[in-house]
Amino acid sequence: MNELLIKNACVIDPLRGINAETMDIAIRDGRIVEEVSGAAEVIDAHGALTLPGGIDSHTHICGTKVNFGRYMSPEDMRAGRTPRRGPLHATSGYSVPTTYGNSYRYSVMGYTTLLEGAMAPLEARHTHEEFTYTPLQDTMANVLFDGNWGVMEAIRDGDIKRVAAIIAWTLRAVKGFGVKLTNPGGTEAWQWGKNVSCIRDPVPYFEVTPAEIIRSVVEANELLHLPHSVHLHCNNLGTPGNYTCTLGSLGLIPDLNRKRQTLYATHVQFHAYGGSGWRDFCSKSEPIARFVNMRPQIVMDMGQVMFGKTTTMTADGPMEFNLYRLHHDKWSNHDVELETGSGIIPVIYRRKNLVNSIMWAIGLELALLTKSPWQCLLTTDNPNGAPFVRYPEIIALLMSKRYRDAEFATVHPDTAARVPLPAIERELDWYEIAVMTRAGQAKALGIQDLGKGHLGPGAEADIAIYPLRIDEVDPSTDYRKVIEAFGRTEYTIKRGRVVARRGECLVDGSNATFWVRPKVSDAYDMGKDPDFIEKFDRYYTVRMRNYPVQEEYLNRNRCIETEAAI
Amino acid sequence: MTFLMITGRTVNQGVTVEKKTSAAYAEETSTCFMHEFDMLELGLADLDTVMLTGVCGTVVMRAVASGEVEMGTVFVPYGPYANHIIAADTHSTGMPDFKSHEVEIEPTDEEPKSVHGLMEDLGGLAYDR
Amino acid sequence: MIVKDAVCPFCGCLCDDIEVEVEGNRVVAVANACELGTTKFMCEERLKGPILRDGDGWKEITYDEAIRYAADTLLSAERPLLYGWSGTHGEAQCVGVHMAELIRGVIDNTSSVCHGPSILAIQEVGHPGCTLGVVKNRADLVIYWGSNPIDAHPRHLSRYTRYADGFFLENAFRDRKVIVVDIRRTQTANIADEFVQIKPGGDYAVLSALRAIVQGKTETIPRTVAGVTREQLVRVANLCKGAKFGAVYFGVGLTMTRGKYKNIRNAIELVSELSRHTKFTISAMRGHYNVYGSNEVNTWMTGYPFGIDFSRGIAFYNPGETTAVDILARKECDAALIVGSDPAAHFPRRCLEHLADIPVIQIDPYPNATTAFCNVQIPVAVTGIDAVGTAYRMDGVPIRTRRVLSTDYPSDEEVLLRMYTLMQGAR
Amino acid sequence: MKVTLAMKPGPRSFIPIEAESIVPKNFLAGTDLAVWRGNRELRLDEVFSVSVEGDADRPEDVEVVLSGDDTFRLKRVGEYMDGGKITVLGDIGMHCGNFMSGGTIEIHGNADGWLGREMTGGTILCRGDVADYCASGYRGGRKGMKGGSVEVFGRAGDFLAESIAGGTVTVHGDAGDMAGAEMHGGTLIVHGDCRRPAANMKTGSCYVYGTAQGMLPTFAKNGTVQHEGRTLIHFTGDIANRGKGNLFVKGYKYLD
Repeated sequence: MNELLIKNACVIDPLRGINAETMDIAIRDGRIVEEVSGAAEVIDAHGALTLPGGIDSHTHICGTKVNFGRYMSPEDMRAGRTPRRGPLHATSGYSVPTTYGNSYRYSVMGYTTLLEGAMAPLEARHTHEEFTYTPLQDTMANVLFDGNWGVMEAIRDGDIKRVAAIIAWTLRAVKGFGVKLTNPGGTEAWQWGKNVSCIRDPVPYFEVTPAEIIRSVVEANELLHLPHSVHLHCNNLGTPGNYTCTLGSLGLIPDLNRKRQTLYATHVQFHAYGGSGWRDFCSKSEPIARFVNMRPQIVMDMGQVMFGKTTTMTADGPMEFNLYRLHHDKWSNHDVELETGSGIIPVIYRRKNLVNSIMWAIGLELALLTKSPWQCLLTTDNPNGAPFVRYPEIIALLMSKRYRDAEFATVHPDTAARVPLPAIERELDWYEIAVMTRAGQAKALGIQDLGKGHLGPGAEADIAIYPLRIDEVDPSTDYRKVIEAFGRTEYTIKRGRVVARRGECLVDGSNATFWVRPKVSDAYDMGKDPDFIEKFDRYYTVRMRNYPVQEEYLNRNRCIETEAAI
Repeated sequence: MTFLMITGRTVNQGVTVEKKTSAAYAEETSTCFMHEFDMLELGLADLDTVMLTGVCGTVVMRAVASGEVEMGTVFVPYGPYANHIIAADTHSTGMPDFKSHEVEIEPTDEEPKSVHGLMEDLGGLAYDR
Repeated sequence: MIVKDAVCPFCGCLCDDIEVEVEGNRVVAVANACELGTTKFMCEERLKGPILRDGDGWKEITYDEAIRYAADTLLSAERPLLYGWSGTHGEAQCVGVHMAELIRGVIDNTSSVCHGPSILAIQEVGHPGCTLGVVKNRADLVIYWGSNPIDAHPRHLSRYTRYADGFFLENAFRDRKVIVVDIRRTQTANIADEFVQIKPGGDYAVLSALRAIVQGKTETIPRTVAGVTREQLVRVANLCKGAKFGAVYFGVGLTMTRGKYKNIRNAIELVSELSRHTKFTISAMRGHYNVYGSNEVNTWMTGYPFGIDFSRGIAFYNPGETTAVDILARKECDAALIVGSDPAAHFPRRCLEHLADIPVIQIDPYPNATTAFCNVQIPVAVTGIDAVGTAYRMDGVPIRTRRVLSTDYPSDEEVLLRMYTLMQGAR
Repeated sequence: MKVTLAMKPGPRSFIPIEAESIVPKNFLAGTDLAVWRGNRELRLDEVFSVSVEGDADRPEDVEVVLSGDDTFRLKRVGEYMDGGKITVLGDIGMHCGNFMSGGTIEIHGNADGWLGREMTGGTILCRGDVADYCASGYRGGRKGMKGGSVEVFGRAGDFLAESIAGGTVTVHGDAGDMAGAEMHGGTLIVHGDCRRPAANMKTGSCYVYGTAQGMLPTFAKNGTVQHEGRTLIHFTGDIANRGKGNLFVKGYKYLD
């Protein structure tokens, strides 16, 4: 029996409505309990800010595309190199660090759970292998269905239950967690070198539109009673004027679920652009935020851009090609048969660049203009907008108008005419930050009942204690202290064990992988469906029996079973 | 005569590659495929032995006519024979010039060595001779 | 007993539709595999147990002794080289990386002498590629450049290209054009619709010329480029631009000739140029069944795909300096661990001369050329035959191999883990 | 101040010694420095006989003299050097003058690969030959040398001045294959012959006073120019890369 008692913690625990109460937290065998014995090890938090472990609900850290980002970027690897030390392995890389680099750096920032935003089913085994080497966080992966032939054919046939059945079979086979649509339809069109222009533009050959894909998959997702909603990367990422497409996509979504949103729209910053081209490019954060404020069924994440070098990587192959044509730097693309694709290019976001400056502003605006922090979560779409190590700066920007103004003074001078940011006075408080970095994520992912994102009895003892007293620090003025504190916990506790202390990781942990197995009736078991099997064997280059990810690949296996309505 | 030596995979090299000490592997990887005109010029018939001399040594192989190689080039399946005369310079890329090596070829009375023999020439000790 | 959907541990095609018939724990028949794969499944000439070089002879030793010897030798080295890895599964490769980190050695895999230059090129310009099934289902034009699949990847043509019908190609043989570019008229050239024969060393110039022609700058190009007429270059460029989906597969014919990675870079830049006109992809014909896996594992664990030097604790990468051939030829290592490859058969002689001078430990199921340079060889189970693990196909698709025979041999992973545990105890 | 580092004769070994600590400014604080032989850390005086004459307050006043038979094993000497002088009385190992921004390195013998990699300023003189990748960039990087000058009195290996973006590289002898590949700025001058110069160049100037072997077909000929008393043929390219660089050669030979 392992017991730990954290005393004098200043707790913000939004899922339980606790806002800055000083209390003790008792932990036994990795879970939070009402009380522990006198033999428990004691940590005195001395009133420091104590939050549930951070959760990143959209990041790219493991899998084929991420690894290709590393593979093609030895120059990136020259930054961030650390040697092996004690139980810790060597790390390399800045924007696309090694798995250990990701894990240690997230841990030092108090993050204990990560969702890989895009996993191609055919290559899922790779993602799971990398999860094993991401030792200090629990992990889960969204599975890409944007160009799935079976799904598109079922949609064309108007058979939503079959859509659900294919999703169910695939999630189970690849040990996936949620349903991801990246540029729905566009990734299939890209396998012909084409794209779809917006949600009404049909996919070549399959003759379904992105709108139909989004609507059908959302319905199927709810038929399967998945913990998470559909996770959507809208069409037309990164193009001027794309906000109308984004609004159109969000407008497709009914409110179908009482416990959580019906749609998670990711990295919306990249989808909130006005203008007819780069010359009149401008922010459209206001209409987007206004729209989301009226629709509880939508949750989004920021996709904040921060200035500096990074590597962009997404399943959105055509978008990356367009970026390549703008930047003329190196470009990788990887189409995956019958399923999806991906692209990668390195970028540098520059303050002196007007477009980049506007992008930087839009992410912040979305967070500040969205009334409920539960509806706009903090991300950079790591590493697309910036590497996640920039999160503390983003927190500080959201909490301090003064900091924003200071930064704004350094960006391209024409930015002010294109964005509403300078006029926004709002400063987020500690509670709202706690929502945007853990509680909101847990709720949006539907994992709060699994003990994630809160500190109530029964919860997993994933805890971040930051070296900061909120009664002593005014984030509006002391934003440097905020950055420092969120960059380096006093303690990061993972499943009841101290894994990081003052910037140093201490152990080589052992994580868990969450995945979902929807239980469907025999009639909807695609493993027994002759048509599905026949097409699989004809068009895939991997045998159907060799496709599913074996349980050997799941380190600590947390299967979530759902009762599907099919 | 001077030739450009190219090395590469062949089915037979692949089939015998896990049996490096077999006669079949030695036979395949000590074959020097040449254009028939070049062989005529050197007075060679199929399976005659030839001495190949590169910048860092010599090795004996058997010449075999092939329609796949151009005059002035020879093709040798990957293996210890070709490597016996290939220089280790990689031009700082990690990769030696496996496909562009100048060699002198002349007829010889010597027989090709065994793989074991080649390894022992370089300081090794054959295990299952 | 017939094991279905077995995974062939020979080449980078990693065919996973093999049927292996087993009787009395021996493979008696193999269906669906090519000659290379069949022979591998049927191969029975294994080393019986660990052996130790003892002066001018060999003696049999126990696994415990061999593993202890290996751990001690590598721990005392100032710059141990850990080389090979492509012939084993990912789980073992992971232990290898941890070991290199711990003992501060250099870890390199066989890609340094196959597609290492391709990786260097990708690191300069990226890589527009795709999985093999995308080509099978869509490509109406396939170009083999400096690769000879009939000899090296026999089923590539039947599973993915020349003879492989796909979703959008009901009759691939009729509807898909194949161009072969090579310096010699290989067997693959004989089944091509168009054969482009280049003078040795001329690939780079031909690729540059094609890039210019695709941009419409034909007038600058001389009448012949490396033995290829301008007319043929224009015809090839037009075939490419006119294709709905083109796929280039290149082999070591490009990576091993002068210029090395610059050839690949130029080929990738040609494909990027063509991508402005139509859909085009390019991919390497990877050799060993899991050489790509060794790149993947090394990359997620160290940040670099091959040639990683941990001498200073942090990972340093510089092919040409930190790659096996260079290190051996320059005598820059003082011990070597060889796993899942046979450098004595595939490295230039100068490298072997250094192997003869330093302690060498080899983990390999078979007696091979490198055995002659070993101080200790430890036999192991064969991944894909009697050991199970992860391998990455040439296009990055990971597949778990199947076990077809039972065995008493330990796997590479087990042997390496035992060595690693001893090393951890000592450090 | 003059620091003399005479390499001690040791057991015959070729394990490289990484000596990035050998930079003039480091000696302002004494000679208590470390170098690495493989994975072993050694004190400077375990490898060298160290002697110091005079003193100095700034790097510019420090000269480091390296001698001994094994100096070819020393890597990374002069890395990040920003002033002062390093004189190598024999050969020097790889990566000498990496990231150098100022000062002078003079090598009396030959230099191994990556001499002056990614340098931004200062001067390197090599009296002997240089191996591959002289004045180049790093793997995957976009820029090689950005400033300063490298002068080689002997020959140069392959990939000379790869990705050069600024500064001047002069080679008095022949250069190898792919000289000035990916050039996008700066000046490369080869007094002898070389192979496939300026492949894929974007901008910059490359002069070959001898013959360009294997001349690439994607350079457009613009007639002749007079340059320092020589008549050179002027090409523009590399058009395969939409380049607008200048390549001047005395003679050229296509691989046709």
